[in-house]
Amino acid sequence: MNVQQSLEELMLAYEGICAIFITDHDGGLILNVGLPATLDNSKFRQQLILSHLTTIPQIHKLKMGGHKTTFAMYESQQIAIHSLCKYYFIVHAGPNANAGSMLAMREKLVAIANQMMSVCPPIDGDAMMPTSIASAAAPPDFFD
Amino acid sequence: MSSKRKVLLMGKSGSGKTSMRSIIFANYIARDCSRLGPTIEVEHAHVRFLGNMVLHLWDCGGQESFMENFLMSQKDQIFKNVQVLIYVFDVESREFEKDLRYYQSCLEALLQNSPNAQVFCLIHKMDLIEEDKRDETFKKREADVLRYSELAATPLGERSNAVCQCFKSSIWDETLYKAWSAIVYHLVPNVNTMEDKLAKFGNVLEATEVILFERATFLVIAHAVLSPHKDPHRFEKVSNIIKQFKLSCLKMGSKLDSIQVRNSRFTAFIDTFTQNTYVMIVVPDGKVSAPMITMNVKNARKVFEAIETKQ
Amino acid sequence: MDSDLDDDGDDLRYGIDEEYDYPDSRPTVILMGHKRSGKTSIRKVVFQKMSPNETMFVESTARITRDTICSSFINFETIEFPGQMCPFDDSLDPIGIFQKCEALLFIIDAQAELQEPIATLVEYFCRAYKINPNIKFEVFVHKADGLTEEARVETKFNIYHQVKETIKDQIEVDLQVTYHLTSIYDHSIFEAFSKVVQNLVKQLPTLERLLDVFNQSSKVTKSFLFDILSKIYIATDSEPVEMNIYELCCDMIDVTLDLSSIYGVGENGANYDENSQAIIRLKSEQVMYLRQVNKHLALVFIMKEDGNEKVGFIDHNFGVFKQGIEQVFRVKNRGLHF
Amino acid sequence: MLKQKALIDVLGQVNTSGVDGSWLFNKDGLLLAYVGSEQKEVASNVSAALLASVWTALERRACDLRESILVLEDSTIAFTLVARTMLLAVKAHKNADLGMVRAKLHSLSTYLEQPILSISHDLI
Repeated sequence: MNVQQSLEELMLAYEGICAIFITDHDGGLILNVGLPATLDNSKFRQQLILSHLTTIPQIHKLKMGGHKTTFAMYESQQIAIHSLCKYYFIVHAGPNANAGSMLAMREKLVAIANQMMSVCPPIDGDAMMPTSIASAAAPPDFFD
Repeated sequence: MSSKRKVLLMGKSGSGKTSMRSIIFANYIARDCSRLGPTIEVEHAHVRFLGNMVLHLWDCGGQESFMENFLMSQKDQIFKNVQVLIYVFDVESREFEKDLRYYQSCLEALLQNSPNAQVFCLIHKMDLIEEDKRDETFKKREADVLRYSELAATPLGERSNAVCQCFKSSIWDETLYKAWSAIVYHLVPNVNTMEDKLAKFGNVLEATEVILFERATFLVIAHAVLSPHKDPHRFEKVSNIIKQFKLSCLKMGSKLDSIQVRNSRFTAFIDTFTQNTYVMIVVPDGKVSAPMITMNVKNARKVFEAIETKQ
Repeated sequence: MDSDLDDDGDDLRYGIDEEYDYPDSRPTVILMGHKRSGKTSIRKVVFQKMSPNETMFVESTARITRDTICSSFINFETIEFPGQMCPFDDSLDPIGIFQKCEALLFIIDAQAELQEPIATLVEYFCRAYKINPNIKFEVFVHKADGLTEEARVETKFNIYHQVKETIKDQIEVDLQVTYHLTSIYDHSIFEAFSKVVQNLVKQLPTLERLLDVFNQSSKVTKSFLFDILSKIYIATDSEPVEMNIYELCCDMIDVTLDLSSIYGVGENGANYDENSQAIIRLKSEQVMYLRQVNKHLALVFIMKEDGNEKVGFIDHNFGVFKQGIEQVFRVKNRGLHF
Repeated sequence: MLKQKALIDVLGQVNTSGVDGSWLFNKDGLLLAYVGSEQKEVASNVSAALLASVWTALERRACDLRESILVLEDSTIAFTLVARTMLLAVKAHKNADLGMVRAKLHSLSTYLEQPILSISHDLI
């Protein structure tokens, strides 16, 4: 199963999706498909990933379980970021794409994520962001 | 146009007139008052109150020589168009009889020149009396004062007893604030409109009470009680508590903006309100949302600014 | 932090142990001084919330008064010897008393004649030192409010000098004595007592570290861990203490407790409970917070207000700090002797 | 004026069939009201502050952010703007129907739009 190709098929299968890109947990780009109308410059993509990375520790402090998907609907576009294994799958779509299907896409990406894990596991160590930045004033570790 | 209110502050020398005035109006603390010397003749103090009202305080020296000519040569100059007379008695004075006689002559002079002036008597320096004897002593002194004021008032016939109210007071506790709040309460214009607006405001907030303090002196000028409370002296206690804190902030070179205190049973908000007032809101719930209350206070501010300026 | 210990519910024993646990190990602070030097007034103002001007009515102590202070975090016992009584005469079992003594406070009336009290002070310190060398010796140069600024410093220096010399002659020991200028009319008495008590709290370094970590996490400029009853701070962060900040924090505790006792008294008459808190905003862009840590302690801290600081995050960080404090004292209570 | 009790009643109405919490807070995380199951570990004003910082982070990219959904292992949160300055969030079980959750969010936010707008100049 060729990851690039199955991503493209998936992208074309849904109306309004203009790009999907995959990064590791530190935001390093691994692969991307599609000609993103606004994604051509990396500055936008970098900012999006950075914003997303800053939300992860806050989300973990909510203590409602690990992060699965963040969906953001802007005036002119929609973004869905799926956490799967050690990757972030970032789906970029126009305003006409269906939010529900962008969220449901997660199931379809699981196969691709597992495939990638076997082919080229990310090199950034266990790549797990610290579940939460050592919460402030945590009791010093020498307590039992 | 600022409305002027002439307030006479009289009483035997050393009875504490200037000390109490300095504490209420000039941010003195009780301990510094020992340094205040006797007042010579009359000391005038113009105190801005509630923004556009000016209290013209005549702090009259209590030494006999001054009292004599207040009652003789300067009689009409002193006692003409007076709104309020505050007469201060030193509870421990050796010649209480003499003080009462002076008081009677002052009252007579006042009633001739400003017949509808309001009269308040303060039995002051109560802290020098043993705790358990204070009520008894105060009752005795109060009876004397009322008797003598009747002597002064009856010949003139209009007001059987000129004295509006007698208070016990000490600069060392909150009783001073109770006395002065009552005095000032009569001077506040349209206080009734303010009080029913406060009641409506309290309703929206589901508060048990809403209190309005004058910003500089922290005297209570209006309040709305939406559900009863067992301690009748709580208003002056709050005045005293916050005034002390305001002073320690001043000492630190900063000014108090707002206070919020809560525990599981209540939440109290004290916030700057209109230009000349602070407001205190007490809600019987420890979990009430602060931003909600602050937002409603901001909203109400406009309404009360209007009442205050509408003289 | 699962508590596998058999906690007795909310009544976690904090601080140094309660009476019934280690009856004799209660640390003792001994107050001494000549007649009318102000010993009783100090005890009443600091521990019984008496207001300074009421101390006029306090009669002088006739006999030895033992006062157990257990309603505050500082569970200790003060023993006050009347001015004219010598604490070392055998009928009073001086060995027993001074063996247990943690801190010995000698109160000198700065406005009165000094020679005699200094002589007594030296004699008592030397005898106490012989019984128990690790007593902490403290001198309160008291009623300092009546002196001018230079007179205060001068008096303190004279006393320091004379005591140092005479002790050296008597027992050839360079006794470590700390001096405090105190008055019950301002916060100096609370500040001095805070220093005395901090020497009794063995977990001080850990508490300081917790406070420093908390300060960094929430951009706090100064924080104190207060015993709310006596307004003594048992720990503060590693920043220097500015007296006016300390005083404002004490006044904040007063405001919080006074308002709570008017509007928020529970059936059991308690005005301070686990949800007690206060926020005071000053026009100089500063915000003061008070948060309950346990039934005796409160954290009082000041921060610069840069726009709307995240109240939620302060709550979060305070929650973590509070767990840290509970651990500090739980570790202590698990059988480790004080 | 906004009555706290009225706001709490309104917020409470969405807490049915799978939805078990709703917050109203401003972008700085200052919580106006929370109605729902008391989260034992994280107090509602803390979660409000966290959600506010997630929103502002996502918004930084392009400030025309309308709505966001966080799908987490144990629950799902949908939140949106109300009257440009306030944020409304609802929490639902992980297997609650997402369409229904979003529908509730939208109806609640349109309902609150007017009252919040009328006092928004006083908002903190």
